[in-house]
Amino acid sequence: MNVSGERTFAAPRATVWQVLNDPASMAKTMPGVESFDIHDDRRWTANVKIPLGLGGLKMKVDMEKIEEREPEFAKLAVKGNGVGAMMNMETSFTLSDAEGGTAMAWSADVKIAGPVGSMGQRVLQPIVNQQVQHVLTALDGEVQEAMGNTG
Amino acid sequence: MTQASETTLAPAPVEVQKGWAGQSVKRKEDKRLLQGEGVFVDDIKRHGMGYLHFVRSPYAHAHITRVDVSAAEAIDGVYGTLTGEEVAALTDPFFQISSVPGANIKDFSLAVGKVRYVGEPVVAVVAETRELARDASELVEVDFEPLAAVVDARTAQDSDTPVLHDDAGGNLMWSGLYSWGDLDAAFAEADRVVKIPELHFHRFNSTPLECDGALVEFNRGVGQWTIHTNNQFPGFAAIMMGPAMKVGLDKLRFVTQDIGGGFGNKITSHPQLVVCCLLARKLNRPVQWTEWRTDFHLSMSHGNERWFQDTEVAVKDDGTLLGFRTKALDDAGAWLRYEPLGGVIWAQVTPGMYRWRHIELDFTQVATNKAPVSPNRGYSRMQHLWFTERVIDIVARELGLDPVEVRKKNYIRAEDMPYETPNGCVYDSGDYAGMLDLALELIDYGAIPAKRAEAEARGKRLGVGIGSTLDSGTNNFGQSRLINPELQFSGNNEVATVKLDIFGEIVVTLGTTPQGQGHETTAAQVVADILNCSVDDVHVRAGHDSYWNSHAGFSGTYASQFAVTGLSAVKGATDMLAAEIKKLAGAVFGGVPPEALELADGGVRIKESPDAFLPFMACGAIVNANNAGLPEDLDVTLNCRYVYRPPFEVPDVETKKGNLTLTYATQIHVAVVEIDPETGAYEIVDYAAVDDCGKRINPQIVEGQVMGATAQAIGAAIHETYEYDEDGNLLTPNFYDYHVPHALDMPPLATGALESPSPFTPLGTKGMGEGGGAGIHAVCAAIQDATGAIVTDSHNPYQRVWRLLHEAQA
Amino acid sequence: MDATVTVNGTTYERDVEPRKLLIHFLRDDLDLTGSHIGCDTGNCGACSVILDGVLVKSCMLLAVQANGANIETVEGLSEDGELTPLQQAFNEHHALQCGYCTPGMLMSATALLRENPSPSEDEIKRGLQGNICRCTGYWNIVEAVKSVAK
Amino acid sequence: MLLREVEYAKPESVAEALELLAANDGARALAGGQTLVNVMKARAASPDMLVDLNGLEELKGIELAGDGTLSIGAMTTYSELMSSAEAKARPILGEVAATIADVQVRNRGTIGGNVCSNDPTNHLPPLMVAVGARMTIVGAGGEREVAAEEFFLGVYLTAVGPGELLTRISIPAGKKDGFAAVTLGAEGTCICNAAASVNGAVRVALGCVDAVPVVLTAESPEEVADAVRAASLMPPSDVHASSEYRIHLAEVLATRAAQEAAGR
Repeated sequence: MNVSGERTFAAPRATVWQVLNDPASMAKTMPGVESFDIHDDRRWTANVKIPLGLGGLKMKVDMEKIEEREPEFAKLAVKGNGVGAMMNMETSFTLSDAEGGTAMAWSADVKIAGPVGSMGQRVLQPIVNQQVQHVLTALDGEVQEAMGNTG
Repeated sequence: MTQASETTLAPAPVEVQKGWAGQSVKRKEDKRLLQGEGVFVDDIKRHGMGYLHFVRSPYAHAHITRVDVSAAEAIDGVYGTLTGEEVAALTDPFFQISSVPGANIKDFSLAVGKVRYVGEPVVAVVAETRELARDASELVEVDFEPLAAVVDARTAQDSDTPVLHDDAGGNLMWSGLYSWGDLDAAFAEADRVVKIPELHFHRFNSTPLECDGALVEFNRGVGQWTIHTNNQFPGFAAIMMGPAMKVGLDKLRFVTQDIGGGFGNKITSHPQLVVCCLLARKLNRPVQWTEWRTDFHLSMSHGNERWFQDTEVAVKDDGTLLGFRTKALDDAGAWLRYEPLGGVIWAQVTPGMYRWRHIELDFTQVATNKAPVSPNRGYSRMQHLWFTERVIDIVARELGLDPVEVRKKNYIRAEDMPYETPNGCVYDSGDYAGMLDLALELIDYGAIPAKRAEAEARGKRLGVGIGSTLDSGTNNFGQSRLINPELQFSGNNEVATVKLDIFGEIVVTLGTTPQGQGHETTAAQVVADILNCSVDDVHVRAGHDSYWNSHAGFSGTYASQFAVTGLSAVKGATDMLAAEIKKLAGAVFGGVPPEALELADGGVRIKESPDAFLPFMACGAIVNANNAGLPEDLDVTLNCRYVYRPPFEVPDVETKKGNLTLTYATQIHVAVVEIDPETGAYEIVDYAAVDDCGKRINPQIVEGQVMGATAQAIGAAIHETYEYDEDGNLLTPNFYDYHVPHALDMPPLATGALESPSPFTPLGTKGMGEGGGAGIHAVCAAIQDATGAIVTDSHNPYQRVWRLLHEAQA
Repeated sequence: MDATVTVNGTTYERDVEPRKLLIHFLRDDLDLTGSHIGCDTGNCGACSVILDGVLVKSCMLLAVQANGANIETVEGLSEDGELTPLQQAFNEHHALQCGYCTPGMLMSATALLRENPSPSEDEIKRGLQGNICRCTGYWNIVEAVKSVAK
Repeated sequence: MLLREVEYAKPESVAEALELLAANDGARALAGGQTLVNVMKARAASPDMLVDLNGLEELKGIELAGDGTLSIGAMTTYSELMSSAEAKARPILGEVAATIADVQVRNRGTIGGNVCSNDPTNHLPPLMVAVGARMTIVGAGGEREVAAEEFFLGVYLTAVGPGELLTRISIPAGKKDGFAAVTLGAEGTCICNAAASVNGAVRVALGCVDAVPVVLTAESPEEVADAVRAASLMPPSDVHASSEYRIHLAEVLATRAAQEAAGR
């Protein structure tokens, strides 16, 4: 499943880049995050309980930055391991200066396996989109917060 | 007390009196099934049994790097586990039917080192309760290294495509070129060569309502497994399991009673049965396994998905068909469990129902990261017959002729029967043109133009289509040698025993595993006719039990053969019993020859003086409990076992010619569809089905088979499909998206029948039950008629029909 | 948790885990194996029973939800082996083959006929829409129910 | 088929139900169970506790007010809606309920359960939006009313927050409604569906094309197709329909639903 989009942040590129590369703030953008530990600036793990409306989906998410061109491009490999579902995702984002802040073009190739797949694509795709929206909204928050700190 | 006398050659057959055969006797099986007192495998309970749950692969193709069951086994109430590693140590790979390269794959009952389709069993966990077994399975840790998945047979052999089985050196499993007649002469003589680039028969399966299951007990003292199961071909399962488990086949006692539908899908559960056996022995407790619907869809018995590429048809302008050449590419899924037999079984109906004599088919079977294929209703013949019917309709469209006329011009004629096909099969009897006329009459074919106009007025596109199909029954397993010349299988057989008990009760045991075909009833009808008694006096034991010793290598219920092999075995055993009863009575009455005696009113009497009468009860009592004074040489046990063997030869491996099936039932269906052109949604508004199944022992049961197969075909044509995404995830893993039609989906149905007895079988019967594929052919033809576009896929959901409409308009 | 359930006139009292589905409770705990399981998504209807007079699929109910309820299953239709007219009609019309869907079909048809003693063919099909059969193609089942309609 | 361990409680009142839901954020309300139990069977997502709303009479009943407004209890089953005389005041409700799944599901499945689970292929979410329904939600903070188009937030996600319950759905008077769908088999699961209501202008709600119903308005049924195209939908694609085909179906079905509504 390929998902992509653009998003503009009312913040300078450096701030957006700093948030995107800070494992602590990135971990907080994960839906239903319960705990996380940072191995180094390229790898960290989050334990999440993704709120699926009818119940939580527990998952251990390992993130690893596999490519980087500061401050414009980064690519991450995300491996989610849970009993309800396994996720293998590769996502990348490109930052560029835009009127009023920074424009981020992102894309993600999401592979879902396991029991949740048996619920049917028509439910699965919207659920994935919802989680992506959650991350983007949370990212907005993190960026604003980062703005607040430096302001 | 008595040793069954066994002979394989029946005495002179007794003339079957007109009586029970041919009547729609009400089924004996119904009383228990209607009161919820049937015994299906998940109903069986044993003290201390453990429930088995499989840990299944979430990936379509991946190396297994680590398996850790310690967390699962630590749970209180978990009895134990079984891993691929243990299986590889305890058992040998399953015997492979294929020749090289398929012969080289190593198939164990759990994944060893690598997983090859989503849902493949990796670890088995046994626990005290069903729920706990699943909880514990979630604690089994398995690490995978995902690999790219192979999901399209057409690219399976490309150089950059991953290889499933390194032992086979590639994804090619089996290939064979079949060529009969003189292709060059046919194409030279042709007015025109019709080219069809690609046709696709889609992947689906018959989806019996009951999934697989077993309850296995191990008797440690005698090393004997009792396998309560719903496997429908115990003969085949034993041949696979014995060598793998390195035990004699007699150590594997198969017991079935009621089976919730099979349709071929319950032939290849031997891997799961081996896991149950190993765990029953390891844990020294009964092991119960029930497969749930999603597990079944992910892992079991998919139908053969087959592409027909670069087809060329040699035709005359008047519609006469001379011959065709095509390349068949078959997708076997991840393992060869009954395959590549599909690579030859289609050859039972090579020309379909037509008289063309020059045919070439280049067959290739490849492995992909999908669930393994197993026989499905119409196994491999449905795919080929769909192909021949598509060719007829496409040729008719190209020549601007009426599909009815092209069929009638090329059908094999009644007067040609028995008809030998280009590859040496013999169609025994049938009147195809006569059946088509009856079907057209039932659908009121003449009124179609008016109905088309009336539908147009309502904004609907009407289409009518014909689907003619053969139901080849009673395999000659010698055809397996065309797949692998070294195989030592040929012919076919089935066994029955009939005995008179001490009090004269008539008890029949069969070697078959009925799943709804009413064997207890039809067998009783045959016995009652020969013993001239009532069907109510005949007790046929339910199901199969290898301890009854009434089974042989090919015992089971599959491939449309009961009416021939099963009933012929029953007839043979009953003829023997009748002869023995007369021999006994002759001795008791004092030197009365058999011809002077007759069976009637539940006993045997002298024709000329009927009051000299010996009831069956007396016969049973004499032989079993009161046999002093009988003549020394009186060889009578009243417990007769007969093995029926159909008259077959071993096919010629070089020319690939030979008689591969004994009988050919026929079905011709006509479907009328109405399409909503704006959405592509359509429904079948009228349907006719005409069948010719030879002598019908129980007409109502025969018609029930025709209806059931028709409903399955309609489901496959419109809704049922197994499709995978590029990562090898099944997109229709359960009844959410795999829509099985229900009562409201069924069209009105008109049925008709002819009865052309088979000259090759003792009772004139023909194996039948799998010919329903005609529904797929008819719906495809009707959609082509309604849209005007060429239909190239056997599955036509609304979306595809919408596209066909727009293609036709563009 | 406590589950006191009357099934076909007999009252059973059992302690059950909340997660146990009613169909497993009937089949495993009470050994009433007449009702069957044919799917895992609530589509096939082989598990249909009548709960307090209402036709339901027992695979989508927890056993604890049936506490205090009165359940009718296929085993309770006939009195000591005497088939009901509906069961007799199924036998007459060859409305069953493997028999796996039959218990569910009988309960749905029974509920339909109680509510509407003379249903039309379309009403019969709608009454059976929640019951999947893979052997008969439904034609004989509809005929059997039609023959019992007043 | 075999659920995860879960706690179960059967409150005697709505108040008690709210307490149970508030006390445990892993608790979920169990209405008819015709969706929730199946999701739990797949073990894709499982609540920690089920709060069974069956038996709460406060959540039952269908009342027809003088001005024609219908007030329907969240625990009303589809069967009860189909046979309710009051509900005939807005005929589309019973007509659509009659096409949902089968008899067994309609006997247990509830209106509240349907809208709260908000499976993208359900019939009621688009219908509630088209007819302008309003949802009454009760929680620790008291009672509030939410319009249908603000009620649906995502798959299995609605305005009903943790510790809250949907108690009633009120539907304004009206007759000029329509519903059209292309389904898997006769009256099966929807591949695409659309509801419409005419009250001067045409109000359409599309189902199956997004996680939540997509609302459109047009002057007349003839302009509905343009409105759908203008909405630049990005529906999911699955084995039954590609995105492109679903968009086309949405145009056709929205127009048909609008025409049916206008024709009443």
